[in-house]
Amino acid sequence: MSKIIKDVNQLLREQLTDGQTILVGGFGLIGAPLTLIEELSNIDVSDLSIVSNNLGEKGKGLGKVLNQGKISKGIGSYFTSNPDVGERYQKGEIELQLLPQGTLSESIRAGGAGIGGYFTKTSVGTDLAKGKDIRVIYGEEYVFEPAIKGDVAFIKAYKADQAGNLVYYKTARNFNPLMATAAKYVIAEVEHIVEDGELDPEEIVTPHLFVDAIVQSRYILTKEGVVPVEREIV
Amino acid sequence: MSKIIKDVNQLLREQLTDGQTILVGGFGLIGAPLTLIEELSNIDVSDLSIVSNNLGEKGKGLGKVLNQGKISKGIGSYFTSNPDVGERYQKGEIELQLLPQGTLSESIRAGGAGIGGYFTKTSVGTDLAKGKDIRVIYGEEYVFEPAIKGDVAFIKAYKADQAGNLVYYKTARNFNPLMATAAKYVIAEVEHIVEDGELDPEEIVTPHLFVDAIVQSRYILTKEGVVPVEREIV
Amino acid sequence: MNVKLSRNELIAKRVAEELEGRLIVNLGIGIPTLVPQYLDNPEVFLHTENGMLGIDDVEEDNIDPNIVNAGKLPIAETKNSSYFNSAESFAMIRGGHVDVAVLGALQVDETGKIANWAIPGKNIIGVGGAMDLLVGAKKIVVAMTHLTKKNQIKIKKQCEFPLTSTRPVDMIVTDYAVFRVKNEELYLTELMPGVTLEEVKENTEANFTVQLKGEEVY
Amino acid sequence: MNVKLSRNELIAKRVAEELEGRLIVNLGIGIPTLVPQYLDNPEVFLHTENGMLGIDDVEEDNIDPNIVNAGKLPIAETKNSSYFNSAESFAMIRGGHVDVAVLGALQVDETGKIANWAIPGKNIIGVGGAMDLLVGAKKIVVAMTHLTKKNQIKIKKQCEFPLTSTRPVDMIVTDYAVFRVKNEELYLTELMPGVTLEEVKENTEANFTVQLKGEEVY
Repeated sequence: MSKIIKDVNQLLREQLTDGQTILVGGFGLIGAPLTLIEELSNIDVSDLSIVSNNLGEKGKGLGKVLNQGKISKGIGSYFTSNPDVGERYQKGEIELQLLPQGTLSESIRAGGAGIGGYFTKTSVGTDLAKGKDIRVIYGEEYVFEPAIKGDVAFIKAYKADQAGNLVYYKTARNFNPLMATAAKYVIAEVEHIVEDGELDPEEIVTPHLFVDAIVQSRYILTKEGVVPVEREIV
Repeated sequence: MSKIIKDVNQLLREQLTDGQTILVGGFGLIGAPLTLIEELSNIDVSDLSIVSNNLGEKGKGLGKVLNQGKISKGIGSYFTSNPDVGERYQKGEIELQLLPQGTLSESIRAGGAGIGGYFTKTSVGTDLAKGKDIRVIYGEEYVFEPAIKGDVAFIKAYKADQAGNLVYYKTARNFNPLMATAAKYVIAEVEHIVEDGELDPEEIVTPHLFVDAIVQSRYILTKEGVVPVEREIV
Repeated sequence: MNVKLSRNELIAKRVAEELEGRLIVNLGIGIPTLVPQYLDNPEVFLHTENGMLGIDDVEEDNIDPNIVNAGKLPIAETKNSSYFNSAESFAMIRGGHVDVAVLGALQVDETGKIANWAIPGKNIIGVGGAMDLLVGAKKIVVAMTHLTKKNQIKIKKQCEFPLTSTRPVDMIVTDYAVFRVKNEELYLTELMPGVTLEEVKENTEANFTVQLKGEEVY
Repeated sequence: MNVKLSRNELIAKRVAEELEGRLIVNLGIGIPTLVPQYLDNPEVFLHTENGMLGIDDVEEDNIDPNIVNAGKLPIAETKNSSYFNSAESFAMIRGGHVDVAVLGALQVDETGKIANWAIPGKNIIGVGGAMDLLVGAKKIVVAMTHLTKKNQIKIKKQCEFPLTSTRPVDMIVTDYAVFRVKNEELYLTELMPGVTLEEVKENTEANFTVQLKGEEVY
């Protein structure tokens, strides 16, 4: 049974339901699963909680989905990159959970690793630690952070083999390998699909046991911005 | 200033003092820093706490150092591999802290990652959780485990470049990349030292910021067991 | 070829038959390591907790001392293998990314909980990955002989040996029978070839419900 | 070439001079991104929290949109660069593996604590990696203009803006002066070219000890 799915729209209609939590990779548009996000904008779904460093940029990436009113909660570290988020937040149209970027990434890793929660020094004594549990470990104060998990993860990788092993490209790696571990159903959007044996076992970043479905990228980030590409699936 | 050190004996005499905690990579002899361990047996040091999955095998690897009486405490998951450990434990000559292998590895990762401690489901309700804090997270019981850190780490990698970036070989990777993050002073023993630029930035497993010193392997695990090798340092 | 299987082989073969569909499977040491030779499902991917996914048997000539399983036995790569560190490996296990763990056991109690890491009176100095597998794998299959070498009963009302986890296993395959565990109760669902129900009852201390084929009640 | 440096460039140049020996350095957005052009120490390795160690400036023609720093500006690889995921990157930061973080700040209080992530009255919707760097980097250098664009004082007795951390920074470099922080007290150790002590005093609300060269008292 191949993990490679051609009909992305149908895949999302099958996997997504109102009220789900979706993990979305990327640091701004870099390493964002642009094809999956674009298809999300074509799907009738609402009340989504999105875990992602940002909610895209104004009208771009997750910013487009945001403007459709499909996102009721954002969990991230830097929503500032999209002014529409602030506007909706002001109007009470979206709930936001702001986490330091290290805490966001660590909590997702914990979610994928069967860790219930952990203690970090980050944010101790600041407004972002308000209401959170503090514990002294070896004489230092730490704040408790619970793990984050998703129903579905949208991730972007560079190459996948037939089994679903993934490698990434440069700083487009960012949150993607973490999110690939932390959702019940993981969809990887990739630029290249290769035969088994073409990826070096030593350089595989995401082993295939984390990946449920693979789709071919149809939108790529270039110097000129996001552009559509047409490529045949192997 | 090069990180490549030729005089291993002198390096260990400079870095080691009585009572330190040393992290030692390897799963049994596989991926163990055999040269550093051998040199440890030549150094006058005592009362060491060793964090390692095993304490070697009978008379081999850390087993040799154990028999010299230099180790006062072992923190690991499977001491059974060396019958001498059980014998010393029985006589009260060594203190042991037994952790599930996943907890051992996660605690070392936490130590290197600035995490004070974390909650795992592993060992809840068993003898190994006795006396440990339990916390209910999202309705499930977890046990608190504190991070583990070392004064010095002895790790084994396959290749290092001049900057100290490391790649590993097959299942000899195991605990080594974790331990490389969790000690104040990290010594990597490697089979090959290459020029900068020879390692692919995408396949580097341990970035150089974790590594303080690099030494050339003089003992290698082969099908015939541990054998000495003579190789020139680049 | 019609070679008579040993008790251990019989158990391993029955476990192999259970592994259907696409599965990530972790095999413990002992009888579980015999399972692969009876597997003909190409969608079973073997995981070993020392840091490898995708494992094959190795030919004597190709042994590499640095490619081993958790029992430190030499193994080989497959076409889609990958390597990872110990923390990542146990993240896979604890995080629920391993579908089936096949483990040996010293004792099983009548709620399906197992003891497989320590014997009272002996030094308790080794646990390895047993506890992580018990809490993390989606399904746990125990593969063990029904009796000890000294013919002592292993499936007991309560374990005398320390438990590995509070989580009951899902299935127990012995050389006498197959049990399924549901809601912390044991169901005898199969007898191994040539074994009678009476023999199973005589050699099992735990209570169990007989539910052999054709007797489905739930 | 004797080009007159802008205020920001002057600050960046002074910070660059501070980076001696083998160092892993993380640069925040704003003035800190100007630091590399004044660096001629080959043992400074730049770390960016979106997942890269070993960063160089990029030529216009070689821009790759998938190689960027934390400010999403294009950068280039060096000969010993490596890539890693966001959790690994912040593990490096929190775990104490980054030697120096050079950060901008909105305000600094007289104990050396900074506010650099949020302004009251505005939506507090972005923090990024600021808090992680504050708790994790071995040394924190603030690189900022002494006054706001509206000539408001930034080095105050207390920050009105929310603090980024309870940990004081180690050094503050502005276009007026250099301060060192010891035991939660500010020491003025250098005046920038053409700036008088009087001007610093007029434009600084926080108490500080004057300790210009030749006046070492501790």
